[in-house]
Amino acid sequence: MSYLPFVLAAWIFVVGIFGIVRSRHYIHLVVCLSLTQSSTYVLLLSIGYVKHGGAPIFKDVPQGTRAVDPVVQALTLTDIVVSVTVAALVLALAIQAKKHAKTMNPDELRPVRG
Amino acid sequence: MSRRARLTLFGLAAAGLAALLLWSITGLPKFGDYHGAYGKILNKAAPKERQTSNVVAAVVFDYRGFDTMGEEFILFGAVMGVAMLLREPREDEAPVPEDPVRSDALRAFGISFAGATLVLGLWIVAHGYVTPGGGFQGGVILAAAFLLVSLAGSYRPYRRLTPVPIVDFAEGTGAGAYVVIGLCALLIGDAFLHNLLPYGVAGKLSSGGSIPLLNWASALEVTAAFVLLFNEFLSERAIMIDSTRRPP
Amino acid sequence: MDVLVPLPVAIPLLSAAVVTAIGHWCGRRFDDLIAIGATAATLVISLLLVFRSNEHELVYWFGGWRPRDGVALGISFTVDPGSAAVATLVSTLALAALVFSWRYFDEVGKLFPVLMLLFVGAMCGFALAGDLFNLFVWFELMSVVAYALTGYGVEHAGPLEGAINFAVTNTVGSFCILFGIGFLYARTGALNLAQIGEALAGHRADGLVIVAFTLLVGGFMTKAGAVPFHFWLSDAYAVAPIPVCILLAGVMSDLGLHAVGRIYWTAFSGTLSAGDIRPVLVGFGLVTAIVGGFMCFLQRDLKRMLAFATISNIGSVLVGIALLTRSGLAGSIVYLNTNGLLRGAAFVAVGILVRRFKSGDELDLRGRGRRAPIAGAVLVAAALALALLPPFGPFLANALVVDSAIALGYGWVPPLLALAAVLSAGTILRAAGRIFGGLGAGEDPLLSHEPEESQAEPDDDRRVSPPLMWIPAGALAVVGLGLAFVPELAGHALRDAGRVVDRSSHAREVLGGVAPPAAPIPPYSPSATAYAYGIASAGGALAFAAFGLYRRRLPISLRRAAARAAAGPVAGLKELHSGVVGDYVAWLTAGVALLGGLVAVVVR
Amino acid sequence: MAPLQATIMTLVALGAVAVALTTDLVRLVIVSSAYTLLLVVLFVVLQAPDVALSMLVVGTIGYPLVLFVAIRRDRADE
Repeated sequence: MSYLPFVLAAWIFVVGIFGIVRSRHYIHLVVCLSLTQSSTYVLLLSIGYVKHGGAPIFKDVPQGTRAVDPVVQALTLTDIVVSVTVAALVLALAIQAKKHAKTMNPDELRPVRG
Repeated sequence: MSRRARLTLFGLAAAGLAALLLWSITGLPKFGDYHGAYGKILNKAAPKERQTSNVVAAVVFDYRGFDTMGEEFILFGAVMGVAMLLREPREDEAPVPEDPVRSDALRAFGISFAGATLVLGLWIVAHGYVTPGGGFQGGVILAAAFLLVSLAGSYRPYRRLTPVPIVDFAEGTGAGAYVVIGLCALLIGDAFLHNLLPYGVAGKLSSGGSIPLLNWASALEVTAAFVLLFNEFLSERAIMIDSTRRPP
Repeated sequence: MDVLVPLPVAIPLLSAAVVTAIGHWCGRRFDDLIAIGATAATLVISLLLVFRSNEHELVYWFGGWRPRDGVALGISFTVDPGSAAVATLVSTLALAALVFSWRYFDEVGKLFPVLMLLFVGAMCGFALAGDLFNLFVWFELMSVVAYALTGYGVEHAGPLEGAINFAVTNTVGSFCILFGIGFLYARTGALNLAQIGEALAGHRADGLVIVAFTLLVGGFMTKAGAVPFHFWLSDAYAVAPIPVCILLAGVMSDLGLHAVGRIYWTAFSGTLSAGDIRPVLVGFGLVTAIVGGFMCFLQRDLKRMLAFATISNIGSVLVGIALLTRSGLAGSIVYLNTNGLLRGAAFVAVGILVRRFKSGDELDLRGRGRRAPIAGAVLVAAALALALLPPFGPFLANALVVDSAIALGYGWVPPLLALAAVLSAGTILRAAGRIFGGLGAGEDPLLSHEPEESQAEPDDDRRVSPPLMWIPAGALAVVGLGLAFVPELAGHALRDAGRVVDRSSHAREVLGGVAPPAAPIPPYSPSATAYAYGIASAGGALAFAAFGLYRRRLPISLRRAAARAAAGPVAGLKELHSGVVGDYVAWLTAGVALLGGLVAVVVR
Repeated sequence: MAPLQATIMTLVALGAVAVALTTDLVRLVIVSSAYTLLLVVLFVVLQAPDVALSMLVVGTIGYPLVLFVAIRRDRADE
């Protein structure tokens, strides 16, 4: 039970990659990519969690109160930005694929070969 | 490779990967038992040293402020990349179509709602280093305020509100300001991104030294970045509306 | 702290911001000039850093947050001649690419120079980073920019597919890196590489350490393009515009391996013994080198050919790193720098052909290259050096690796490295012979045809001043060949590698500020065996080029037998490079599982 | 571990499967938005309000817009 969040992160990771591998549509693929990325948020935040700890914000609580790790939260913030940017870029490419190659199916858009 | 072969390969690989991940998880500290030094030291030191009640903001903009500079530029680069990828070839550059709004009431509602969103965004940016929030979160909300104008009104006033050169200017200024603040410290003989201003008292908006500067720089960058991003994607939508109206 | 250290990142990024902010109101050439000026400044500063870090490392703490009691609070750059040299390589190639692309990308205005500047800043940051998460940030910045630049030709299916495959596989690779970072942070409470190394040292590697190592190496090998993580690379490099290819193939791939070397030595060498994991990594490197060389032979599209040559080279660099010795690492440093310049030169030469003749196809161009002799000279010179011809850089690097491999009892490695060089360099020579000499047959059904719709260079009908094309090609080739004549190059590389592999004194220097005494430059001259391998592989490459050109003149019975034997593997390999992103991600997963399984078996 | 934490984590695990298996695009946007909201709750439970806010703005403003434009482009010809 005390490993549940980490197992959850691994689960999302594998499920997300499964979604990418079997995807037949770039939009679905992008969503699965973001899904896979969410596993890293869960992993990082769970690692830094401290039992009975508060958020690392000491506005209305005295300094020195038990708090969770702030560093993993900062890392996760960066991670989220990365996720949005990659999603926007791949979607832009997918929109162009639809416009110029008339498909958003990875199996059909395959001019590049061996 | 056939689909079946691909899924078989993936099935075997995923079993291996899952086994590896589970194996490593047994070596993690139990959930809630984390005792790493880094975060603990910062939780203790940041409110005192940096006069910042939100330690995450202190990590984001000061202790690991250099990461955030990279992050700003990731967003910046992605938006420039999207602008390049979604560019229209010159010859079919169509005039921006009118996408008339259905009612004046809706428009008025949208505009006032945009105002409220704007205020919310500014508030979240401003208090980012005191309470949860900050340049990124507030910036996205500010961009949403501009977006609301477009959804409630039409694409054209949105375009008028956000002429690309001005937004580019904001985008470049926001991202550039982050580097310039870093370089200023270098000029006065400190390390890159070293604090420049007096720390003030934690919990006040004037606290945190350079953190508010970097916070506002990134808010400007993020707002402009998302406005540009929405702009690029919405012009895709506008082109579609245009092409459905005038069949080729 | 040295004020120059943050500048290779700050200058390009700030210039990108300035061009974006005011480029609209300035003259048409403002953005290009700023980009070239900023890149030149970055080049000068990186080069200064190579010299300044000669005696001892430059450790820079951003924000002035120096470590307290061995705990790093901030982010560090650790500059040694090896990492500064990579930053120099980045800016040199970028400068050549920007000069070559003068007026090439007018269609997108300032966007192209802005993206190139971001690319330069990100790669310099990546080369110098001493913090695991900061490494990830620069990794992502260069990736994001590279995806966009690869997809430049948005009106063709090829670039779109190449860019999407690139983006998806590399993003999955970056998740592996993040998982690795998370696991290490959970164990050590640190993100600084030196501090992680201190925390792990002396403990027996358990599942967590092994898996963290696997995920990090797997992620960085995805960027590098090591087999079986390489599938995206040939799709992307074959379709990216030439100036972008110069940076992608010249240095971005190698950066992934640069990170593998740094991470092993700084963070893991105290817990994972070199003897245990050496065979696994060497195996990955050799398979990459051979598969890349073989696939290279099957191409007729020049960009795709050079993409596979890059994969083959990457395999050789990986072998050097994978030996996990000072000498092997030194070899990989020399190899990475000289090969990067030479591959960059080769790409510029191909770019000249593409711009002049509107074709990048070996068979189409047969004999037509006579009108572009400089491109021919550059391509031949680069290929001969890549074929390990003494005394040039790749030979010197290979000599360091060969000597180290033989000393370790890995005597079977050098022949395979030479074979890889023969395959990839021989193929480039074959193409050069056909294009510039009109040699060989005009048809070869074995070679993969590149479909029309994947040609995505900008169409520019304006006349380009020729010097702007051949100066970058010539300069890269001259510097790439000339590096070998820097006095005591191998000795410097050995000394630098010696500092990297000495984990504990490196950690003391980073975390405690205690610089070790400057080491003398060890003497080095290549052994006779290394010369033998160098000459044999250069000769072999020429022979292989002749084989590629005049295969048809061999006796028919021999050809039939060879065709029967090769048909299966050729078809199989071509089939595997399917261009479908789902396949690639499945292979990536399999690669991580395989790597992790093998490391687990050898360590436990 | 608190039952609340276990519950929300189980929901996230199920939500991940739902996202990966949904192929209809419009439904996909809805399912993935719901998944994002579950993540927001999880982050609040894990005492990460900054991250939760970030996820919230990205999940309610950033993603849906670009996804909808992409979907409309995909269906433009049909």
